[in-house]
Amino acid sequence: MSGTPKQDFGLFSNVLPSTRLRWKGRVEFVIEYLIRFAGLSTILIVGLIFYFLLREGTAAFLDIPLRQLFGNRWYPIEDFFGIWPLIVGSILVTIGAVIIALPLGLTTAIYLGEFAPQWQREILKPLIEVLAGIPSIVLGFLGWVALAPIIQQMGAPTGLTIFTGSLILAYMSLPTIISISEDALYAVPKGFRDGALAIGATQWQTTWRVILPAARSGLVIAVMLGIGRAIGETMAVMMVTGNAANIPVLGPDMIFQPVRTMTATIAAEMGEVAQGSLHYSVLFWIGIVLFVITFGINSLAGRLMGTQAGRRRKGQL
Amino acid sequence: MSITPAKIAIQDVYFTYGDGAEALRDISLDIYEKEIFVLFGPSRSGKTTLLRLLNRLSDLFEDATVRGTILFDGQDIFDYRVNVAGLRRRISMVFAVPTPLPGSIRDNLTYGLRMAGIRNERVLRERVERSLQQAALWNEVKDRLDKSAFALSGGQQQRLCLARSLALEPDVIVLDNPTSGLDPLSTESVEESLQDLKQRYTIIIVPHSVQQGSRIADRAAFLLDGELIEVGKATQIFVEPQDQRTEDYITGRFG
Amino acid sequence: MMDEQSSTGDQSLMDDQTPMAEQINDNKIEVQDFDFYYGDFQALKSLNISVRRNQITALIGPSGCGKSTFLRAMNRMNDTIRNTRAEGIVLLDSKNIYDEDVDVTELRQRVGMVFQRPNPFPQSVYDNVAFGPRVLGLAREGNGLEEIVQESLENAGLWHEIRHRLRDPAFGLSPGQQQRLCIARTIAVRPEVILMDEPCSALDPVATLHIEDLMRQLAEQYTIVIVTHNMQQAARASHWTGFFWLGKLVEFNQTAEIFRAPHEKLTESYITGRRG
Amino acid sequence: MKRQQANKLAVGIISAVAALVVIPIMLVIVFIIVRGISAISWEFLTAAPRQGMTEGGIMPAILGTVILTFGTFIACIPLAIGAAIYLAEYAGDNRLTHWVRLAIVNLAGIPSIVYGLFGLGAFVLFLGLGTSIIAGSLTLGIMTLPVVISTAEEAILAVPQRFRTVSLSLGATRWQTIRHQVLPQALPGIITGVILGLSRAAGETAPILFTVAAFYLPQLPHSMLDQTMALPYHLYVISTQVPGMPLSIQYGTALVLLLIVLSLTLVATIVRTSMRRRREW
Repeated sequence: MSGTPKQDFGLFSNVLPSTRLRWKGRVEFVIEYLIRFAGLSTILIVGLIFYFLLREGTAAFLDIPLRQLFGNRWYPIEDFFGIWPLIVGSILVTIGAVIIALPLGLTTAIYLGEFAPQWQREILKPLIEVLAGIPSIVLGFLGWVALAPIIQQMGAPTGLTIFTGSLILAYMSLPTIISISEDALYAVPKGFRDGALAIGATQWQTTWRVILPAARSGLVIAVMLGIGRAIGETMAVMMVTGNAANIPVLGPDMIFQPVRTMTATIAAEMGEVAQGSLHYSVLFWIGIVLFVITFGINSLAGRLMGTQAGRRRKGQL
Repeated sequence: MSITPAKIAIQDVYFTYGDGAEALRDISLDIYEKEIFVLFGPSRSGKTTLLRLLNRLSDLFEDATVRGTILFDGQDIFDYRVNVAGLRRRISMVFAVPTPLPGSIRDNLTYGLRMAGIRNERVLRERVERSLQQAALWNEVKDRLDKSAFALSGGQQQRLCLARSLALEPDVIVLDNPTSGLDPLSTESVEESLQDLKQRYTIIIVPHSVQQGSRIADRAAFLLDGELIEVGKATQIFVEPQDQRTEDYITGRFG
Repeated sequence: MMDEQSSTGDQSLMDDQTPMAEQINDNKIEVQDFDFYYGDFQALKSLNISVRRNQITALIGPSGCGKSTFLRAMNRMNDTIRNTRAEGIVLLDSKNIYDEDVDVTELRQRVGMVFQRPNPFPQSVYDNVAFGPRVLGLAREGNGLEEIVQESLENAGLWHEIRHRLRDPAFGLSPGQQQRLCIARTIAVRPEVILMDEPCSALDPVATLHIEDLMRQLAEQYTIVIVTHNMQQAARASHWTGFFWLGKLVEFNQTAEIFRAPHEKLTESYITGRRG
Repeated sequence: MKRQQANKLAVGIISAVAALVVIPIMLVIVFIIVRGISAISWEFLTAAPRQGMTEGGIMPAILGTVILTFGTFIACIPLAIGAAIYLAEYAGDNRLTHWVRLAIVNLAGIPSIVYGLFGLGAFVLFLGLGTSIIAGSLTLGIMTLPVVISTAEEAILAVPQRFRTVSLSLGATRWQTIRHQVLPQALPGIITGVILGLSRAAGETAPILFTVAAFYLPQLPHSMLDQTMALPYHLYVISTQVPGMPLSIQYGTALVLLLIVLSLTLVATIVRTSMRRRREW
């Protein structure tokens, strides 16, 4: 019997002469090492971003009492660094954007995924990509020169309001919401669709009762990432929300009041502060708050995605 | 009793996927040189897994665990010193669906050789012609070797894949349901090629159906739920199987 | 007198037609010169076939021969695939289902379908079976729905196994149970025809036998068409068998006849395992 | 039949809402083109701004954006492609991979203004590069990473598994398989992702505010350590910071920016569709 292994592994050895083989093996080793490094560097970068925010922003944290830091008066010239009005501003504009974008985005995704004939899909999808491609500054510019006057004519005291910002933001987050929801709908196994149709359900019944529930988690992710996108938007918001660092008075016309968001504050004021000053470091502190908020939202969305991704990861070596 | 040493000896092999599903349990069987060995059984009985173990394509399954030994010409293929690429050139595989690589017919045939570092044009040309002739494809494609491999019909593509394996001059050819995507006529031509190839190669095949298995096999093994139920000469296993389950399957009680 | 004479005349006329009329009535589905295309590829070539009422018709043949395509043509599930085209006539109770005025959802209610892989919805067992009655408005909660669910599960031979698990997710069932659940889901809308596309190919021997028994019981009430790659299954469980080869119907006959003495060489070589 | 009508109604409403999304997009583009086209002239495109930017052209800003886009390309590509290959081909299903994915999702979600802060802290100050093209390119490059990684990974994953299996079964090593089968087939998708990422970068304002952009610099940069003007920032400046700015110049600048960005998107789409059509599998 030939059970005992022979020493001669020439049997499976490469056809290449051994020196060339060794050299080739080493090149491959280096390449694979670099690829791994590239992959892991993404973690490093997130860490570095947080580190540099902290580095410049800790002074604010150390020198200003926390209560004042989260106070409701933002008036840097007199050393009032309460960022609460800015947080409220960001939240209000974002909520407005979500209220507008959610129904529009999900419905459009449903239309694209389930109802649109092929030729419409071929027109609509690139158009939505175009929307994703329009720079935020261009939309902000349009909001500033075209949309704001219209809103003012509608009776608002100024055209630069929460509503203006929300409207622009909504359209900016639409591509995110639409494309991710559409993916989620697409990922619903064909068998569910077939099963429902084969019983005699109409297309709408199939969509509403089978496909949407099955795609639920993906749709939630879409909405979350849409929110993340909206809360971090800077230029457009800065141009159209009026930049008033006050907390709007609750009431029916609240949406027609101006606010100032966290992002806009950084963008508008960083250019005018001395490096190393307290104001400077507070602006970084706002950056930290933004980072933490978006990090939270995205990590949550990422976790939801992770549970979904298992299925998709079959295309691997 | 046969005293011929086995070409491939599978000894007490267990295979468990990363998710804990046990695909193979205690498989032991010998495959001899220059025979057509048929592995059959219902879907998910472990046939494909076993095939992929032979040339260690099973390495692709993440976190899967293998226990047991597979000896190829007496050498353990799971030894850490084994050159896996080299092993795969010796035990070459043809898949269920015709899988030409993007590129010309010639590119397909020489791919494995080029990856092995063979650049000599003359050698490559010779291998292309010889392997195409062995797969009974030479006459059909000799004038369009530089055309896309995808322009061939399904049956031709599958014979091209066979030729691509033959170009490596392997010892063993492993075929995983090679006629599943083919129409009946192409199926016949592939089956005919196999009979010729038996003269030179050891052939291990998962057939498309029990009927196909019985048409081509010298010896055969029946797998069910990852276990080896029965192995033996085709004349015996397809005609008067020893095990009731084999008989049930062959006579179509299930599957 | 005149009346009597004329009536007897009519009678005799009727007598002449009766066998014909009966035979027409006997056919639940009649397919005439049916072609089907995926893009440029013709998958079905001028099919003519009659499906008998309350009998089981099996369609066999090698894979890719068009039997599944044909099955999906009978409830127009192929409509959901882009770039396909059907030509010819499929009569369901003498009405062409490809006519303009046909309501496809109603057609699919009448002609139910069970798929190759069990495809329960990601919902509870109960909701799966209740899905059809709900969407079709056949019954409501507290007004017949529970009865329909129970009856359907009973008819699918599943009631006793899972009556205590109606609220559990359907994915928790074994594959064989899932497939019977899909059958229950199909019969809950009281179809007239049930199409089965290799319903046992993903199942183990025991579950396979279960489904075959079930088919025989269901045939008392329903007309069943089953696609199978397992010839023995066709031989065991069907009354009629059609043999497909490269998009054509080569032979169609009583199952016993096909397996005992096929008329065509091709059929014979296929069922004896020399081809395919 | 009632449910048929419900179906029709639902489809009607859904189509109407979809139109509500699409029509404003077209309006925006048409509006900018109509208002901006009159400002576009040879001089506008090739001259530097004069008279406090109220006259002349926007050439330095256009050129600045082109340079920055190119710099972004250099800064982003090696790392992005490497990471994409890692995720698609090497990463196991383990904790580490999980973290990498989480990092990428988060990179994609970090607000652009925070990238600007990071660039200021890390490149401008810590590395001492000052407000410079190189600092701006690095900032934009890192911001662009997640887009390119995700699209490139998707392109790589879209290469059918069977080609990898076949290649390995023919005795190719893992890297040979990636190099000779996977990457060539994924290339169109990767290129598309790269161009899309660059088009985003070209239109961004917030990350360059403190890292490179010059308010008014009517000359061309001399080295990678110089500041430069850039179109998006220029549009911001002339529309909000300069009183008495002629509207036509504002619209003209917006139009030029939009055209640059959208033409990149268009190129990406064309690459994708044409390569997809040529693909054999």
